[in-house]
Amino acid sequence: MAETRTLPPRRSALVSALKPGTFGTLGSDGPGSDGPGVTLSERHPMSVVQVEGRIGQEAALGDALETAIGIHPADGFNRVSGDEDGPRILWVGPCRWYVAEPESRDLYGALRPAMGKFGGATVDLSSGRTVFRLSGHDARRVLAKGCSLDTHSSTFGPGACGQTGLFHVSVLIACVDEAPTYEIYAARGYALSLWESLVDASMEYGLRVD
Amino acid sequence: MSAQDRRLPQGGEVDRSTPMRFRFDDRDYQGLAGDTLASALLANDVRLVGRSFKYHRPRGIFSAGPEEPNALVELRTGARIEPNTRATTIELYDGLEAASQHRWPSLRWDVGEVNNLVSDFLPAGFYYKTFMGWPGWMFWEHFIRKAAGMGRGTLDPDPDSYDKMNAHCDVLVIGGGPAGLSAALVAGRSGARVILVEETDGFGGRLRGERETIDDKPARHWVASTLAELDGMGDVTLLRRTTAFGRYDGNVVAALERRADHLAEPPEHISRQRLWTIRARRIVLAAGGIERHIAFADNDRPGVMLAGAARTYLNRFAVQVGKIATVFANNDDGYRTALDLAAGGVEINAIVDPREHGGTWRQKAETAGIDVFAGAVVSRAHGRLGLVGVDVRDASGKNRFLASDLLAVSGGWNPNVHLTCHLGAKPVWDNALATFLPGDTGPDMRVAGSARGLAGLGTCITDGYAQARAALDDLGYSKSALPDVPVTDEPQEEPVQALWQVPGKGMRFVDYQDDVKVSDIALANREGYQSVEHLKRYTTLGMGTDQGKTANVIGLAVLAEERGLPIDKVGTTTFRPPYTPVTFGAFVGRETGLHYQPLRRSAMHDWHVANGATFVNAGHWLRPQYYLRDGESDVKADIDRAITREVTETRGGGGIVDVSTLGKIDLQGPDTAELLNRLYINGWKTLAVGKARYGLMLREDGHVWDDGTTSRLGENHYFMTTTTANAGPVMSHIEYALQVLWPDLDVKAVSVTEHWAAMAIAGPKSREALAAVLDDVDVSNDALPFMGVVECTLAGIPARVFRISFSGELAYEINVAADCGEAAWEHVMRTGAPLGILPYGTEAMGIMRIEKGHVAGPELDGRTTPADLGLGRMVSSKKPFLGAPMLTREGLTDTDRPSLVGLVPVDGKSRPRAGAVLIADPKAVPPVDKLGHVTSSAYLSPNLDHPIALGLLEGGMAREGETVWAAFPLRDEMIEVRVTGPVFLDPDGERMHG
Amino acid sequence: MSEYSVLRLIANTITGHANWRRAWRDPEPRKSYDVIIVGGGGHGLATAFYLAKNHRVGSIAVLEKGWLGGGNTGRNTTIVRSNYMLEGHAHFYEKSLQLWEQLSRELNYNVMFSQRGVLNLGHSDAQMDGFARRGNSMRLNGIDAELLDRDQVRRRIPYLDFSDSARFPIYGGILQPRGGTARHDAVAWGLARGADRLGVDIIQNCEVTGFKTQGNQITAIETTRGEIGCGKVGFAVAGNTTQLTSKLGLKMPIESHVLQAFVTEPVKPLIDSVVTFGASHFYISQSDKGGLVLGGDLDFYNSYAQRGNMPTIEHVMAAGQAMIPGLSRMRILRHWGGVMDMSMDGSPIIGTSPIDNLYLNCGWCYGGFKATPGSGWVFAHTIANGEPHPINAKLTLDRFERGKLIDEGGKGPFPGHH
Amino acid sequence: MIIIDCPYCGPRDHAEFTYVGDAARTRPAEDASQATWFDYVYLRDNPRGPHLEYWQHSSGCRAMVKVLRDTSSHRVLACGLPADQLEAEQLEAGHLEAGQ
Ligand SMILES: Cc1cc2nc3c(=O)[nH]c(=O)nc-3n(C[C@H](O)[C@H](O)[C@H](O)COP(=O)(O)OP(=O)(O)OC[C@H]3O[C@@H](n4cnc5c(N)ncnc54)[C@H](O)[C@@H]3O)c2cc1C
Ligand SMILES: NC(=O)c1ccc[n+]([C@@H]2O[C@H](COP(=O)([O-])OP(=O)(O)OC[C@H]3O[C@@H](n4cnc5c(N)ncnc54)[C@H](O)[C@@H]3O)[C@@H](O)[C@H]2O)c1
Ligand SMILES: Cc1cc2nc3c(=O)[nH]c(=O)nc-3n(C[C@H](O)[C@H](O)[C@H](O)COP(=O)(O)O)c2cc1C
Ligand SMILES: [Zn+2]
Repeated sequence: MAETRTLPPRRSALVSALKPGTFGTLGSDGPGSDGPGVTLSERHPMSVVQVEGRIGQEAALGDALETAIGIHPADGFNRVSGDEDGPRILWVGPCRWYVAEPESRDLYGALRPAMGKFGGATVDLSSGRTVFRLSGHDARRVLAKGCSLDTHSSTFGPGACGQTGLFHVSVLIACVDEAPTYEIYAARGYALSLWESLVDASMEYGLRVD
Repeated sequence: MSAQDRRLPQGGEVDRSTPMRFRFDDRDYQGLAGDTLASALLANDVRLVGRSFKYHRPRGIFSAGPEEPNALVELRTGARIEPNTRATTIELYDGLEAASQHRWPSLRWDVGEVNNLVSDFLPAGFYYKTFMGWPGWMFWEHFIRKAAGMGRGTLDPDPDSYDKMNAHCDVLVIGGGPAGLSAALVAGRSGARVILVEETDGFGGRLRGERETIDDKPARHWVASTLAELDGMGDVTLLRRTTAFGRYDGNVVAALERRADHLAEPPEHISRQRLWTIRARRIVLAAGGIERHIAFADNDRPGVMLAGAARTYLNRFAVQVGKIATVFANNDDGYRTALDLAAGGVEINAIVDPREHGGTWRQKAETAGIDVFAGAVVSRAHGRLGLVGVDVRDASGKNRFLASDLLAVSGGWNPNVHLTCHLGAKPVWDNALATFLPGDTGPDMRVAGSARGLAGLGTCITDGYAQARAALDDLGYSKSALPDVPVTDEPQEEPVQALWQVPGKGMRFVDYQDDVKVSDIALANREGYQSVEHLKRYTTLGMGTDQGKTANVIGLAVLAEERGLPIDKVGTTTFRPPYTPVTFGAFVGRETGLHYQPLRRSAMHDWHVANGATFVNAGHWLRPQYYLRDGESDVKADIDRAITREVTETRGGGGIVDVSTLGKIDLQGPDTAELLNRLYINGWKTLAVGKARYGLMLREDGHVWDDGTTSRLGENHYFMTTTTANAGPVMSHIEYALQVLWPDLDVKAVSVTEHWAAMAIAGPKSREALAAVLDDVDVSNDALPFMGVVECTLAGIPARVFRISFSGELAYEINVAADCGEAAWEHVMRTGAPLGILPYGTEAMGIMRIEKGHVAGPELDGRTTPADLGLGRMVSSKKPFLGAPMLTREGLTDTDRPSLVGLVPVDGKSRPRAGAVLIADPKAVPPVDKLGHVTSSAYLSPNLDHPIALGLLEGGMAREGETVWAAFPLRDEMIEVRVTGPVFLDPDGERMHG
Repeated sequence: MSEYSVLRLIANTITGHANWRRAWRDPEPRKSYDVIIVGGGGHGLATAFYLAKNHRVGSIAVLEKGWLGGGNTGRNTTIVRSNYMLEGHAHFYEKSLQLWEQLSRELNYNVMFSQRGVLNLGHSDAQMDGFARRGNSMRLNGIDAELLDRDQVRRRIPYLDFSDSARFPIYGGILQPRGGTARHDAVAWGLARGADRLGVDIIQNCEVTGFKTQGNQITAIETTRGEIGCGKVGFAVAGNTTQLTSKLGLKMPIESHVLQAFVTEPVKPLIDSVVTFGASHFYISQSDKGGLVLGGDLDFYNSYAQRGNMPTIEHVMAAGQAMIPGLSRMRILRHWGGVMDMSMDGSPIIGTSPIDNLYLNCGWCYGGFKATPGSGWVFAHTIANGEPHPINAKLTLDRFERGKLIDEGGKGPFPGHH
Repeated sequence: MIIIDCPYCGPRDHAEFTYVGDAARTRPAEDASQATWFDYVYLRDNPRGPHLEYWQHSSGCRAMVKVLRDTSSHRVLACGLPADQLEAEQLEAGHLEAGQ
């Protein structure tokens, strides 16, 4: 369907900082545990495309997405559909979604014609967002150090997403699983700064960087 | 090391198996785990610990909690020094070092005590009446500042770290005493999300200092079992050493957790303190009460102590704070102290009680063999460095002396209403209880236990249950059975009888810390400082580090007496956060140093670092300012050489600059051209696909706001750029326009600043370079004319190329996805190397745009109009646009408004600096008429070989050829400059268009 | 006489301070006054004082709804300076500074005016250029100013962040040596006492609740203590200005915003001048009592609540620590807020109004404390003469309509941004 | 912290929002008189009490949220979208006194 183009190699915003290994105080989970409380990694390269229609066009837009990539946006605001490895659709605003997936094709090229049909806008933000993956039983605490979103499992379980500030950087956070695991979308220019803050906030719980 | 003479052999919460060494002033002592510095000092019979603020009166330990006004010490040393720290809240750790403060040369021999001798000359506010004449206030101030202050702080960098935590809960319980614990229990059992914060290191509240029983067992068993149950609940968070210090809007409570203050140093990776921001649906405040004292003569002698504190030292810390004690109380709680002290082996002289009554407690005391002097008062304390005795005046007015080394005072209890007032509620006076009770706290906060004036353990526990239950009802949690009401042993209490002061000669202190006496309050009243707020500010009542926790109510009661008004007519001063002082560090958390604000880096940042760039801040961004080469260093000569090189080589051949920081907005939709038409002063309906146009935007008030280019990429697809500084504001304004002003416009706006890395190639060889860089694109002047736009690829990377120019050169801006930015940049550098393409920074860019007369930040200063900037002809008269209506006001169209000109030094070499003021007469004396100012200046235009500048000048271009003076008196510079056109280079744009 | 001096202090010591007189009387309001000033803050009191001292206008009253100085006068960070660039108000602020220099003696009340210098830090070349323009303009106006480079700043204040980890490095600063601080409460009290001694009735707990008008004149003022007839009326109620003007049908170019301030526990002298951060709003000085007094930016929303919120508090502290890392262990003792009368160009309005006998003094934003004596001086002149003095001639209400703005910050009609 | 109930995202800290200002004003027609424009650009009611204002959920969904907030207590009385008539609804529900 979509024209296939060879995708140019991409460089992560974190190359200078991302060093796999374990850091900080391991075993903070109490006696008997010697593992890290959180793991942190970057999902790269990711395709992130924003699609937007006019308010009222939600249904048409949803159908178009379904046709184009096989999934439909979840009902309601601040929800995610799809899964971590395939395409997923994250609500980011009124009649506005991110479509994201690990890069494997020209997602932007695939979505544009579908949106064009009813005057929706498609904007490639793949390079504009760095996507972090934060997981582990202390992941909520790490987030809580820098953000005011209520990530309690009762209100922010798998399938939920929300936009907020994290260490003073605007982010989109999505809950992926019950570990809990979170995917965090942040502006690329701030990625390194945010990475450093997340690492710093994780040290007391023990951190594994993948 | 001295023995702990005053420590009892058993009892208390202290751990006798874990001794701890500590040092106070120059002596070493030993205390026990579980001690506070205060209890450890008292255990070692140290009574003198501090000096008062104004008169340097010797002071001892007065309380056992955060209300302490006297026992303030400098804790720790060096960069960790903490002045004004209450000995009563410092948990003892092994190796602790503390020193007394605000005294010289030593605590016992303090020269400052002369102030005590001349205290009659130094009543409240004496300084307002003196120090006005010769040699002037600045002279006296020097000494007064030194004499004031309390401890010594440091401005050395702090070795410790801090952090923050955000939290949400259904019920926040503040205070872990009986009321708080029982509230948390009920809330926790209901399944609600609960946070319980307790200021001290353990739960139990007053119970930690009492001998009371619950269900016939020591109360600590009840505390332990309640805690165990709470601990096991998943959604209950227990925070010890955590003070809720402020209540803010939205039912948000800020709390300070002291994670490592009880240790010599924080463990690795652990913050010293943590700021909690807790968003609670409901708050139960169970903060207990604070005892108050009574103002009688010399009531500040070390050894005069709050009755409840004396009991706490005995019961919790197993310390006898005196051998022979007198108790002075106007309420029954004092009897409890007398009985406990007696049971703890302290000899009790008597209970001095102004009341005449015979209640249960009196009987209990008398049964225990304690004398009760009813209708009597303590009228004076004796002993300079430590109490030796007190004068007791009986009902008939007769005085007698009672030798005592401890006077336990209780003037009643004040509910700890602090947090009920932060949102503006005033506490309410209760005559029967002789105290202030919480006022209207709104539906989101409930107050439980003694914090709302309830007395009695059982009552406080059941009130905890009830308040929690009511909060849960509000939140819709289903009813569940309340826990059983435990059995307590509580004799009937007789009412308190208000007693604020005992008449008598001598200093009768109301506020110990700030040395405010009854006589100061009387004086303030006499002089007309009668509002309670004036009283506070004139006498400094309640303005010390304790914020008058023990003093304020007495102070305003005394004022009420002086004024002959009921207390509620006098009112309280305002309770303000924080409840107890909070460090800067905690408010800041990890936002220190380079993380003060997040850093924003372009996709080519690492390349710039590797290639000698020096960076400059542009908002959050870091931009390369210039590039130094091997052998060059950050000295002015090398920097100038680098900048000159970058300009010369760009104009001579070609240069490349990172412009990723410009704001970029993707606009799509059929009404985009209409939107642009309304935003910009110039017209947009005729812009063809594949073309760019320069636009100028005004604020609604008609002044220039922002400029940039917008390109038309497709039929309904546009791409706008903004200045770096206005990227955010312009985006927000567009969103405002689309959502609020013109919701019917079909435009979707997305900020794509972060997605696109942007670089500009400029210079005569830029076309050649571009041709080499791009994959098979015709970049000839015909195919890609000035202001043309083309989408193409570069080494396989999709790119957008815009032929626009800020430098005035033939120039192109290339945008690629940021993840490919560095690859594209390197590709340009590699491919362009044979053509001499070199990187340049913001300094060179600045010089080139000045040479070209392009306006930027210094000209777009929020006060200029398009006409001022020589852009008046851009203003469309055919359409409305943002700012048009206000642009025609007389002030914006005056002919004498300064407008843009070029300026060159008449001598060809002096540099008119930015910020110089333009004047006509170099000899004029102030005040000098000003004609304008130099906005931007290039120390040297490498192309013209002399300095050039832009300026805003009255008369503007009408003065072309005239000379004026660029005055820079800050550096004694006066430079004659000739007025020229603002475009110094290539005025016809042959380079750009070529 | 109740003249204050060391000698009198000593004399009163002998009598146990029993003979000090009231600093100001507590009169019952009369039926009417020739001039009524609404607002017993520094500006209202200074206006009354200078009216009585410099002009013959008959009877004068100051009406204060609460306690004297309880508004912004009593809750500001007390910075006094005259480092302004634009002609429209530079001379006015300088006049005010000159009055400060003699105020204690003029009032026979020590207002503790301490000329310890005000230093603004710059963190970029552009900011330093802006400072240069301001400083040069000041010097050309005959006002003191010095431009300092990084090393000069460092020598004066070594504990600022000169390290490599400074997020916004210090490039230099601009210093006004004659700037400083004053004891805010004393200013209100000294002016009140001074005015009272010249016969002004200062009436506290007297809130103005409405007006009686006839034609284009206010004939009487309704207050919580009854109706009071008036000749001329001057408003000096800071953040409450629109509360009064709206009762007269006047809409104003003003929004009320909250600004917070903070004081730390008292410590021995640490900080000897006033220092402001240039990368964000932050300013600090040390009070004579020893507390560090500091503040920052607005909370950025309309408010009459006299208190602010956490995010701003955290920003202020972070800016403070970015400027002086060693503040970390100092403890905040108390924080509070004030209601700022934010005008649409960031500059005050002192002058006549569309109502014949009403005069306006407002729009001080967060810089009106320094203006206190100057404001009173020119406002008194304006009221007495029915027209402004040359140094406040441009601070008119109609300047917005005419586009003759005095926008020192170039922020435009966004009052919260000034 | 003022808690603003974003119609899309729910209750959030005001720190996530940018204050835009008075929402009671309506932008005049382009050809309105100078006086009307002046009023719009410069003059404010600045009430003490309920105030209609815009806050953009700038760290969130970027919606312009219309908020009715009491400027003397900071209490948020109602939140909605630009087209919502918050004041009218509040009046109807009896939360506001007429004439405020
Ligand atoms: C936190 C903060 C920091 C500041 N820092 C500085 C600084 O460092 N330097 C500086 O120069 N300026 C500063 N300012 C600004 C400065 O405090 C004010 O501009 C100045 O004090 C205003 O004085 P005023 O007399 O006009 O107003 P106020 O002192 O507010 O007096 C107005 C009086 O009017 C009374 N009033 C109101 N309505 C009525 C009514 N209806 N009837 C009767 N009386 C009424 C009020 O009760 C009040 O007492 C700061 C302000 C704040 C809040
Ligand atoms: N107030 C009185 O009149 C009085 C007098 C003597 C004894 N008592 C007894 O004291 C008990 C009162 O029980 P209660 O639970 O109401 O009070 P409490 O005093 O026992 O407990 C209050 C607790 O709140 C904590 N606290 C106070 N402010 C705090 C803050 N801002 N943040 C965090 N923690 C804070 C204190 O550290 C304390 O542990 C009863 O047993 C009563 O008989 C009361
Ligand atoms: C310059 C200055 C210094 C202050 N110093 C202190 C102080 O040392 N102790 C104190 O408790 N409050 C101090 N305050 C704050 C006042 O107690 C009070 O909070 C402020 O005047 C606002 O009034 P309010 O809190 O009663 O509304 C100071 C205020 C100012 C303006
Ligand atoms: Zn939202």
